[in-house]
Amino acid sequence: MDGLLPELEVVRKDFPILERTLAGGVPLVYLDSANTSQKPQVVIDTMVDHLERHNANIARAMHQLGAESTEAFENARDTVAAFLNAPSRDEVIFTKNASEALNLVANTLAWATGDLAVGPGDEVVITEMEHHSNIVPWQLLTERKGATLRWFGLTDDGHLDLTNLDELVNERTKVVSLTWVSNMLGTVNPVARIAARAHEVGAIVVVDASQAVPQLPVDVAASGADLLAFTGHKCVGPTGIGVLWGRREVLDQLPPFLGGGEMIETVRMEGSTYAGIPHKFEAGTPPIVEAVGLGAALEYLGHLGMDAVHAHEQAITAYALEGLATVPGLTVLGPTVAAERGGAISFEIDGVHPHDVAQVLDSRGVAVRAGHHCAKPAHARFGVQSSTRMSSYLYTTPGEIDALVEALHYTRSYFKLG
Amino acid sequence: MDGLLPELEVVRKDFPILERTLAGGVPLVYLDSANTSQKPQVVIDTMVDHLERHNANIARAMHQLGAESTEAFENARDTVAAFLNAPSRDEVIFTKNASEALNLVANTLAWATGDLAVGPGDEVVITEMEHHSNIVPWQLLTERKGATLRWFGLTDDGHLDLTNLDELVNERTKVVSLTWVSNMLGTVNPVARIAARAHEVGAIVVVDASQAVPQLPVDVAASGADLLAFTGHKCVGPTGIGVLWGRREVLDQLPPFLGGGEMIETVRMEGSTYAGIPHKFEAGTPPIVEAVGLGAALEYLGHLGMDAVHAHEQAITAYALEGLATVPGLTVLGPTVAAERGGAISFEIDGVHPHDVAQVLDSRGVAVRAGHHCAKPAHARFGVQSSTRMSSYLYTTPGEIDALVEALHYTRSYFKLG
Amino acid sequence: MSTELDALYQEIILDHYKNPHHQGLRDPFEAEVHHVNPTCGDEVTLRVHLAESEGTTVVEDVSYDAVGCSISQASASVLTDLVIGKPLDEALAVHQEFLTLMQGKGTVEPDEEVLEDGIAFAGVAKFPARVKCALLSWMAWKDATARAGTTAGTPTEEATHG
Amino acid sequence: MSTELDALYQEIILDHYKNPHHQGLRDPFEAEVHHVNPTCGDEVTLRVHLAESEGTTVVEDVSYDAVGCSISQASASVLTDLVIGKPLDEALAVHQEFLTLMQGKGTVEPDEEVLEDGIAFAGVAKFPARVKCALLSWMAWKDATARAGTTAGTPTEEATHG
Ligand SMILES: Cc1ncc(COP(=O)(O)O)c(C=O)c1O
Ligand SMILES: Cc1ncc(COP(=O)(O)O)c(C=O)c1O
Repeated sequence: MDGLLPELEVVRKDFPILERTLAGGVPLVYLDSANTSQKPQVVIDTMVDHLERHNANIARAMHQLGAESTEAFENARDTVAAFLNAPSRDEVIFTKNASEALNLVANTLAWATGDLAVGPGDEVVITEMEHHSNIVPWQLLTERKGATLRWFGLTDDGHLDLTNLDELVNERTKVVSLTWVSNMLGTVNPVARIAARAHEVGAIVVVDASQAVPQLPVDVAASGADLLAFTGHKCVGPTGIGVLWGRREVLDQLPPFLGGGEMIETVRMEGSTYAGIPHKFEAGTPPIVEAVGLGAALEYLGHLGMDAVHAHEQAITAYALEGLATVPGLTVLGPTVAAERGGAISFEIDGVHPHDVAQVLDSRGVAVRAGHHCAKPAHARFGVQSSTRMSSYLYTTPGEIDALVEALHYTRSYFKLG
Repeated sequence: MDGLLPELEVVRKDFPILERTLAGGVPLVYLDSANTSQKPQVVIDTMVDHLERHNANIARAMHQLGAESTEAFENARDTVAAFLNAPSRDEVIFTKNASEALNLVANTLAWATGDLAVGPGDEVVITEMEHHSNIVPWQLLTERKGATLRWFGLTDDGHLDLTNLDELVNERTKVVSLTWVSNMLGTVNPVARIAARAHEVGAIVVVDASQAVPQLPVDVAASGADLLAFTGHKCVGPTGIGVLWGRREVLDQLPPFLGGGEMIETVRMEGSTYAGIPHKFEAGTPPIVEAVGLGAALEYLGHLGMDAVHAHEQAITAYALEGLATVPGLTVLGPTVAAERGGAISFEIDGVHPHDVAQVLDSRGVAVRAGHHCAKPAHARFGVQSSTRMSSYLYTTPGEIDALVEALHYTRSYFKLG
Repeated sequence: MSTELDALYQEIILDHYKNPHHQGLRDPFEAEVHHVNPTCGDEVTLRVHLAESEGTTVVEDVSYDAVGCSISQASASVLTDLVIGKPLDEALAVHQEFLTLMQGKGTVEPDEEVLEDGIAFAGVAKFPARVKCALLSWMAWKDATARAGTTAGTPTEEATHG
Repeated sequence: MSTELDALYQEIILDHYKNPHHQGLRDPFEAEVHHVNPTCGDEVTLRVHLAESEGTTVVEDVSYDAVGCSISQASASVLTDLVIGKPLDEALAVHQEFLTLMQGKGTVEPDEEVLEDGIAFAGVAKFPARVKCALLSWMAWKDATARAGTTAGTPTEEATHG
């Protein structure tokens, strides 16, 4: 098959969990990578080495372990900056996950003054295909500040409906926040086009790149984003670490988020002044070993090459779409052309509830997700309450897609759908 | 020496980093545990096993790996609840560190309505010995809501000055937030007494237990705290994980903090409803492997016994205080009686700046902290700008204290102080 | 592997799923609640109608409208079979018995006398992720019953609660 | 280990530490800044006085008040020796040279012609945690000079900036 990662079997050996067998001795077929990705040995080993040999608090610790730990942590920031093509390493802020990164923005906007302040009459625009983590923060912000939340609708084939772009994004718009790649529909959104319109009216653009960074070459400088969030655990890194990248001018204007150690310049009981970016937004002991793990993860991806990872994803996705089309009564939600989408494919099967699909699949070792995938509004838009989602990644083989498709046929027969 | 952990040498073998040698082949003498503690092998191994064999997202993932990961994560919550003697596991909220836990409280109070609302005329009371992470959040809250920040002063011997307790904590007081054990002065504060007064006037009590949980048996139910925060990396757990415990009635009254996946009940574009505790405060993918690591850490501590850990700390602290007293020109900041304090001892040496002390010590493998230890106001109170701090933990030996004291004598001679 | 699966998807469960009993929302009722499983989005709207008969409170009717998987749907159906017509005390005892079974991680032996078709859910207790599905309507019933008790006789529309 | 340490604590550094040059805050000045090393709390308040002489700007005076370790104190003293009396262009070139030395992780060979006593800081570059100490007053001077440039002739009290 064209486009697969070269030496896929060798790559798979990097991921210890892929050797696991499950109940009944069934091998694992992991198709839940949009939920969280598996970790290569080098990420785990880097974290272990840090914990066993270099563990110390950072910045504040001046001894040798402290210097080593600080260097490892700050190197991870350099790695992230390079991976995203960020103009400056200071624009890379470590958070605990993508959700915190998005909330950091919405939350500090609630206290912003000047140009960025959000108040009555102002509008924030999101889309109907957002993950809850890019909906709820904006609901909280607009409710609390008396502003208005608006959103792009979706077309029947799972794209953003941009027919009212110019009306929706207007002089009242302060923020446009949207996902680059949908975790439910798979859709890849035209971020640059929407960003161009947003900038025309002076709005800032927040991009949720949680599903983009694992799958696509991401260049923040070229993306049109003013702020961009992603999460470590979906791109072969550990949990407990996420990233907010932001243009310096925007970050400088935002007030602090959490207060505490490391984010200060000076503290007196009567009042404090704050450090510059990135530290201003990193209160307390950061997720040190997690950042170090994320650095190793992005280096691993860089080594494979994001173009190659993307080509693999496209090849597997195309193959999966073909396979799914052979299952009677199966409907894919979202674009049915691989080129228009990422690797998460949600679908319904007539007559079997997604939980039950997932359960039967699981009994055959095939791990998929069932439910609303933290995208209830997108499900509601398509008149369904939940769906089954398969999501591949760089270690997914065509054979695993075959196993999925076969298990889906079996599911139908198990529930006596002929 | 009385009080030391039985089989201390065996315990030390649990911590791989303690075998490290530093530049020049010098063995590590780690006396910076109040900054971050070292990790036993069992914590590292538990994390590795999770990443290599059970890694999956939690709650939302219904497959076998998902069930395993969820169970490991939720077991960690049970472990924390049991360790703290929390009335309910639902009262245990995972955060990324203590700073986030404290900010969670201050931040949600900014949006609270009803009894907990903080506004003009209301007062928040802290102390002059707080870590910046328990100062800045309250400065931000009171500044933003037009309330007043007040604080307990300190006596010359490093205790809280409680002479004006009844005036300071009065009917206008909404929150009293204080540290249980000071990370700079070492002082153990009379939390229950202050909490009793706070409850008399209807204020809620927030306790920063970042230095208490590693060192003392902590019983939240008996402590007087309504909310209590600590951080994983100081109690032999990993970075990236902290805990907020809170009484259900208080947590139920607080509005949500970060919005996103897992903290919702239902999401529509027009508005959302939120899950009950603890999930209401855990937006997004939590620090899964970190919580699992923290669980292993607290089990490790429980296995040693917190009474034994505390006795060890007291013995080492007493021995260290004796040793430090032999160094000419050395002044300890804070109580000089082990029974009144925890294991962090900050001091000054006439004629040598703390950075220079730490540097010479480091050249001999002795790792201490120099600076303001994120407690600038406490330093200012004692008219110093910075200090050197040694901090021991359960793996510290009397021999390490000897090495410190010897290195301090050497420091004086290096800087030609006779 | 199919044996594992068959332990979960007992014939009885699939029957109730395909032909749910007492489905639909009916009048009269003293309390209506709406419960959601936030993890997967399964939902149930459930009404309770209690009546006084010879000094004891009786569960006159339980009606519901539910979206969800086979386990959650079948469980709602079995619930109604078990509680409708019973004195409230007895119904609550059945509820407790079902709860104990579901939270037993597969170690509790179900009592067919009490749980009737409910014993088919014994296999579900081994699948932690599905226990929530099985309990959704039971929790809703408990909640609605508590509310009906306090507002007995006055039909209400209750706020969403999970 | 003492050799490592001696490389850091060069005699020249300890001399400047004990007897700092140009210490104290003096008038006149066009800009005053206050810089802090947030990690350790070291602080410096620094004033710059520029003058025009035959068409070029000259660093007439740099005065300061600093609290900090031997490295940060000595570095302030060396800074003043190096820049006071120099044309601004030349002083900025010295600044750049010192910066390059400090950020070179110990790989840069210092030029004694340019840096004079400043070459003693070559050893500091090998201690990443101390580089900030050595640079504190240099960064403050750069900042103050930039501000003095824009407000030349009007002495100002500037806000804290780190
Ligand atoms: C007393 C005290 N409070 C709060 C903190 C903050 O902990 P963290 O940095 O893990 O958020 C610390 C440690 O840095 C501390 O010692
Ligand atoms: C598109 C999208 N945004 C945001 C998130 C939230 O990421 P996290 O849960 O790591 O905060 C996810 C994944 O859960 C996602 O797929």
